[in-house]
Amino acid sequence: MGGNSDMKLIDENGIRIDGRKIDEIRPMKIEAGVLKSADGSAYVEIGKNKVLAAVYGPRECHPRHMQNPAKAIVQCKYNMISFSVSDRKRPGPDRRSVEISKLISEAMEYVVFTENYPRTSIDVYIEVLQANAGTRCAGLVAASVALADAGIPMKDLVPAVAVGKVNDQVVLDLNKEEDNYGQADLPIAMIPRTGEVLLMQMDGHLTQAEFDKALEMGVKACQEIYDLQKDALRRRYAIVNAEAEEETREPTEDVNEEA
Amino acid sequence: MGGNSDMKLIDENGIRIDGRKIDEIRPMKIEAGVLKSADGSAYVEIGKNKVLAAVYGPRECHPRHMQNPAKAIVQCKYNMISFSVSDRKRPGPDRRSVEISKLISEAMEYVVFTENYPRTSIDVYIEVLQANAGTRCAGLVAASVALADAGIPMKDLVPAVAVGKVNDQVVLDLNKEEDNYGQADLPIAMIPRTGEVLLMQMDGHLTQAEFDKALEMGVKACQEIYDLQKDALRRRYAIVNAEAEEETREPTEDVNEEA
Amino acid sequence: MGGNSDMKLIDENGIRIDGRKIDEIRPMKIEAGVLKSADGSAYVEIGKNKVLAAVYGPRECHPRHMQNPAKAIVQCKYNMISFSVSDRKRPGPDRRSVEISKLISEAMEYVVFTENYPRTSIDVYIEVLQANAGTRCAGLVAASVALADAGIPMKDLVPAVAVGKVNDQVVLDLNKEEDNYGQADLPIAMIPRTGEVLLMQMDGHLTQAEFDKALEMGVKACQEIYDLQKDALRRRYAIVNAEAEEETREPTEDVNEEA
Amino acid sequence: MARSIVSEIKRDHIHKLIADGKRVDGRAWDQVREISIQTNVVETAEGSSRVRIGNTEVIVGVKMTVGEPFSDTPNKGVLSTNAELIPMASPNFESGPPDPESIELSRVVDRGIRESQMIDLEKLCIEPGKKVWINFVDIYVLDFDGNLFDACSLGAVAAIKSAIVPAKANGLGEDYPMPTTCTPISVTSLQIENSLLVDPTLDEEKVATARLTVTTDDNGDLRAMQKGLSGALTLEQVNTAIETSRRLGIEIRKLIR
Amino acid sequence: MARSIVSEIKRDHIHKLIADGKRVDGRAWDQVREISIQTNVVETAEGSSRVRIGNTEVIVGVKMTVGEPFSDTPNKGVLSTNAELIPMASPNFESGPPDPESIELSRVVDRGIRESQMIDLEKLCIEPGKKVWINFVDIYVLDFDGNLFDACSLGAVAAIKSAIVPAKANGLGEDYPMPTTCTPISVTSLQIENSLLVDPTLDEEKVATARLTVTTDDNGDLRAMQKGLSGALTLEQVNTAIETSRRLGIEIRKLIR
Amino acid sequence: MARSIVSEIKRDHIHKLIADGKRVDGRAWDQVREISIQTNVVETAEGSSRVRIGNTEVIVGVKMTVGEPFSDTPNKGVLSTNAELIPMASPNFESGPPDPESIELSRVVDRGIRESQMIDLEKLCIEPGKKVWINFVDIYVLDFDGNLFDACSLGAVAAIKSAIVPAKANGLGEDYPMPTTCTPISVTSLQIENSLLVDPTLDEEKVATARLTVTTDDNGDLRAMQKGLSGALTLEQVNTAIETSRRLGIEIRKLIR
Repeated sequence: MGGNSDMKLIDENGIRIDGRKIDEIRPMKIEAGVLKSADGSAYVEIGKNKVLAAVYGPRECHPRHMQNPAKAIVQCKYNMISFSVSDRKRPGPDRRSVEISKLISEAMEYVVFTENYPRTSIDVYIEVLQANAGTRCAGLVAASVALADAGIPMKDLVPAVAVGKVNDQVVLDLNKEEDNYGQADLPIAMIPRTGEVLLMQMDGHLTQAEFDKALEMGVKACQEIYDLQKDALRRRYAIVNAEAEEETREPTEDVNEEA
Repeated sequence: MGGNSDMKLIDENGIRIDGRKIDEIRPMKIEAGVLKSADGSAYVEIGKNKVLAAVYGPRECHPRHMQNPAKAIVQCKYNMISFSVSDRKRPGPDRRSVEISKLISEAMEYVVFTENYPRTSIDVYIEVLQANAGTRCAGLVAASVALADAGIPMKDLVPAVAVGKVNDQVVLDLNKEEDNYGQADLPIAMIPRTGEVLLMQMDGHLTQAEFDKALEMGVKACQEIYDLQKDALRRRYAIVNAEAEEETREPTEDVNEEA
Repeated sequence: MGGNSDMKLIDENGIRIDGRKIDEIRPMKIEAGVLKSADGSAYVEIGKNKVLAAVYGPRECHPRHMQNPAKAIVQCKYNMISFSVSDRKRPGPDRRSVEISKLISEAMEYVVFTENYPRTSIDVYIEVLQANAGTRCAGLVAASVALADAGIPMKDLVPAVAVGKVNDQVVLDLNKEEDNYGQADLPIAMIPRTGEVLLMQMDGHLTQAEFDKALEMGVKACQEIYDLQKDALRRRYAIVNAEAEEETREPTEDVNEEA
Repeated sequence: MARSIVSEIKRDHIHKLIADGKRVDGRAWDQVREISIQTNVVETAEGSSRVRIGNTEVIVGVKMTVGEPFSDTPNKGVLSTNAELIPMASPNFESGPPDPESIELSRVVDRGIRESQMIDLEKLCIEPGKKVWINFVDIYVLDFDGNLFDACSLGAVAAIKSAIVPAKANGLGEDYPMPTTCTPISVTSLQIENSLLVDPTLDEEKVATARLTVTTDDNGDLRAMQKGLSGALTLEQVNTAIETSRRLGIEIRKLIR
Repeated sequence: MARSIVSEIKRDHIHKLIADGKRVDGRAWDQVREISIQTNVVETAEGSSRVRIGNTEVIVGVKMTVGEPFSDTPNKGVLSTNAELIPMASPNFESGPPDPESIELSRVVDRGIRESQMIDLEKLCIEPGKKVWINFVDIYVLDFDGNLFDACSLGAVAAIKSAIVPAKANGLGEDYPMPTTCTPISVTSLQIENSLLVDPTLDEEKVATARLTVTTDDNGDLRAMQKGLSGALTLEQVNTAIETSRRLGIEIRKLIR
Repeated sequence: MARSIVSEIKRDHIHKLIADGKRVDGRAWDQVREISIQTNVVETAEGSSRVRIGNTEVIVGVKMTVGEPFSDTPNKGVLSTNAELIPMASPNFESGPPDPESIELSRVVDRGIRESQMIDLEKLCIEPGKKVWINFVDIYVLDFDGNLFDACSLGAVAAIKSAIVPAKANGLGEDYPMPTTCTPISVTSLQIENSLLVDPTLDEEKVATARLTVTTDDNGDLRAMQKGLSGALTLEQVNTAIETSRRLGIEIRKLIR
């Protein structure tokens, strides 16, 4: 948080620099099943963020000593590709992405029925192709859709969004300028069915009243995002079913290893 | 060794800049059993040096291929914490500490009855909290007290001290200024009972006569340090016994895993 | 390829700066069996290049997961020592040497009868002591002689040479200046008995006609180099036989572990 | 094997106590272990502290050097916070590059200091765009019995408050105390089953389902938060954790001179 | 075990088809899969592309910064090409430092661009010996079904051709398109038994014995070649691969705007 | 298994011989193997040597570049010594970052050169505080049959003495020989049971209990020492090792031109 509140980011009518209202999320697009090699995948755009997620597994867990005899482990790797940000990022994990990967892994571990797949690993790879504030939330949104696309049983999908404070006002889903010059950032991820919090971080400066308002806004937005996630999966199933039918009609001579 | 003998480090009365005589060690404080998690530990101050040592083991040796079916291996890791020196040291091992760790490991391996614990590892961690010349010797002193505190059978404790040459005179236990501007440095570690040499390094410039004198001084000082090591252990046993008695009287309801 | 053809590297009589003709290789020296510890070794000089190769194996393959139950794997490591080039090279592999190591390994794997030694590794270490263009070819030449010296059954030796384009002319076996200021470089390695290509790389600019001419020159030169390789092995066998005879006469009392 | 059976027993024991509203060491759910804070423990650092919370012990040093500012904050000093989980502190810590646990720890401690604007970084600018003070806050865990987030934060805050800017040695006038604005305090609540408790021991952490660290400033405002582990928290638990952090923060803040 | 039996069957199947002059997906030996090229897919890059060849997909970005030239080419911009085989793209790719496969791939793609002098590096000199444009061409493989050499080269070439030099943001006048001179195209031929075929799928690569990548320029001249794998190629096969690359290169070059 | 039985037999054999005052290769306890020293073996280095002691062989190069001095020695050139135990030299050496053995070796060789002030580093100052000669002494072990400390030291000393400062190529006047002051020689004594012997072979090193390397200068004064391995030395053994090093040092020093 720059904490610099001199820059005017909200006008007198409560409209933000990208034309949104205080409590409005950016345009969002979710697509499931976008990659062929992965067991499940999803592509998410939230404003100018573009994020891909791919799932492999359940599969044998390497290295062995990380295996859990009672359940699967969920390993998420969040990564920004080198040209996704203004200044080229050197390839490979930095400390920020290690922390985010840990938090996303923990959140996903909660929703996956890991007891179904002892000793295995479920690996989720999140690649940020273009970043514009809110990529960890976009990554969470993509990850749970990709897990569902991979057919892995889950308690629920995981919507996520960041709320923040800009020009002394609580606003929903910060864009890059708001993130850079804002006063607080509060990313949250929810379990929609129970209203529980799965991820919560905060930095900046919030009074209790501001926090209460932010949390309320975030909870509501998560429901919206949850609907978009379900839509994406419905569209995906429709396509898969259509393809399956077609395949039944015209069998190919392909020898399929994974079949 | 700077080799710069222009700087006057010993006055006409044979008194050094910190007030010591030629053959006098710095004030020394040794305390055993200072950490709770470690199996044994020791804290040593020698002049302005502050050093902690912790022992874990005998315990399973990782990685496996390092196991010795006939005896325990002793692995000492000497490390300077980042703010223990004037210029911040980047965390992690440098070449100097790798060499010192190797030499301390070899010395400790000699005194531990390693045949008693085949296939195990005895791990000694030495952390220099504040450095002022002579930290490898302080580390050795702390390591052998920590090993004894861990209840590991040993041939003997290992006192150690550096002798050096400053302003063309042989002097005992160099401090930082003497080390920086001195002409020779000769750290030694001894087996007090047999008078054998367990560690010996030298750099700088010594004639045979100077070396003989230095070795004599060092051997004598090691006996002094040896007494302080034994004292520390005696005090420690007194406390342990007192605690043990007390525990017999008031049992706690704590379920103790390691018990 | 610098691509800078302004510098005159061939005179009006078709003579190059080191006195060679267009289709002439640099003076070459090959010696087999130059190291004691290695199972096989070779030393090669080509012009100002000096290259050593050592072979260890067939021996147990580490790490285990790289073992092939059907055959040996051949692992070549090409390395330039730090002072082999004008600007000191930091020790350790760079991307260039990783690529060259891969290509040499692939080439050697083809000629070794790897099925004879399942689960093992045959390790070839190539150290460039002095570099002057053409070191990958010199390394290949040395590697196959060292493999033969180690007594490892092979389909054939592997001669190699680079052809290039300098001052718009196709020339054989570029030296350093020609490499720096030339227009194309085409290193090739052959199987002499079948005329097949085992290594081929190219960079720069060649028309089809130039390529055809270059390939023809390279194939011819490989035969020359092949003869030198065989010579070196013949000389080596003569020495080995002489030594063996001598040993039969005067047995030493040495207890020989590897015997 | 034997060990994991003991672990099972211990786990059940802790769960049973918690269900009865009790803790293994007899503390109340919102009671912090004994805290000891020593400062100026290492002469070679500009500021330093040694902090114990129960049997957890950390040593923290602040080193300051003159360097270049980041290009996007030309008139501010630089802060770098690093926590090392050295093998001395626990049989389960290993040497080597930082693992995700120590990276998360470093970053959470860093955020508490950075986002509370505890250090007045603008006062650590020497020449805008060219020369500023670089602060390295290095934390070493010496003895590990749970609650590293709070122990490390407390150690860092105490070390920073004790630091003297080494202006003289750098030819920049007289030395002066580190310019600070407030005293951020982090308090971590742990979820075990459906209960919350503060300042967990290592044994309690082993059976925890979720964790929420809340850092407040002198006004009781929120400055940083971090939820961890793979459990879910109810909104009520989040609010309890915040309220507890604010309340205990007032007491803990008094311990720092 | 089960898997390797299936592999054996698949291998035999491919071999049998090849012997009959056929391929698994019905293509002719010199027929390339469907190619799709999108450019300007990432706003944060100076140039970018997303390229699919069959089920193989890559994304490429070009980032440009102002920096120092190499001392031996004081009047030329700098090119750095890097390909990442990220685990998203295949169950067999792993995180971590680049392995020999990805290093070879990066270097072969780099040579195609560098040796064809596709980028007019002299036009990317700002102040000789002091300031030049540094070009980072970063390639990420997103979905892997064979023929990375050609997919990555094509992606890199398309991204470079779409790049706009960010002069304005660097205070160096108006933005202008990346100065390029030609469009190098690489075509890879694979040897399976004694046959050659182009644009191999992953399954075909698994049974291959040798590989030859040939990069030609707009004139059909050779700019870079790379033979790989441990098989041997006859001189005739080398010539066929070159001829095929030149011929298909003309068609593929048309797809790039 | 078979191998370790052979090792046992060999160990016993060596021990038995030593007990009788004999060595496997028939040398006296204070007899060094045949030494061969070649210099100027690599043109691309400023100085170089190839040294054999028995079947142990090393190659050493000295590279010199112009760079900045360390801030605490502004008027002195810089020395950096590095020994690489490359896998070419022994079935037991592995590729990778330096292990403790090679680090100790590098540092002991370095100390012999540095502490004897063999190189007159003040004469390698070009412009105090700004420009000095940086010396990289790089040692590669090519063939390993024991006694690397002495072989590497000897190689380094020979290479340094053969070096020509490349002043001309750096625009600093005429080339001139490396300024040196003396010829430090290290001699290593090995303890096996209660005996000492010099210039050990690999087989002897395998059964050794302690090692003492002593480096003397032209006057026979001590310049560096290093005790290694986990055995203990009596004071008498220390004195014998010193006396032997001084005596043999005189002979070995004559071999270096």
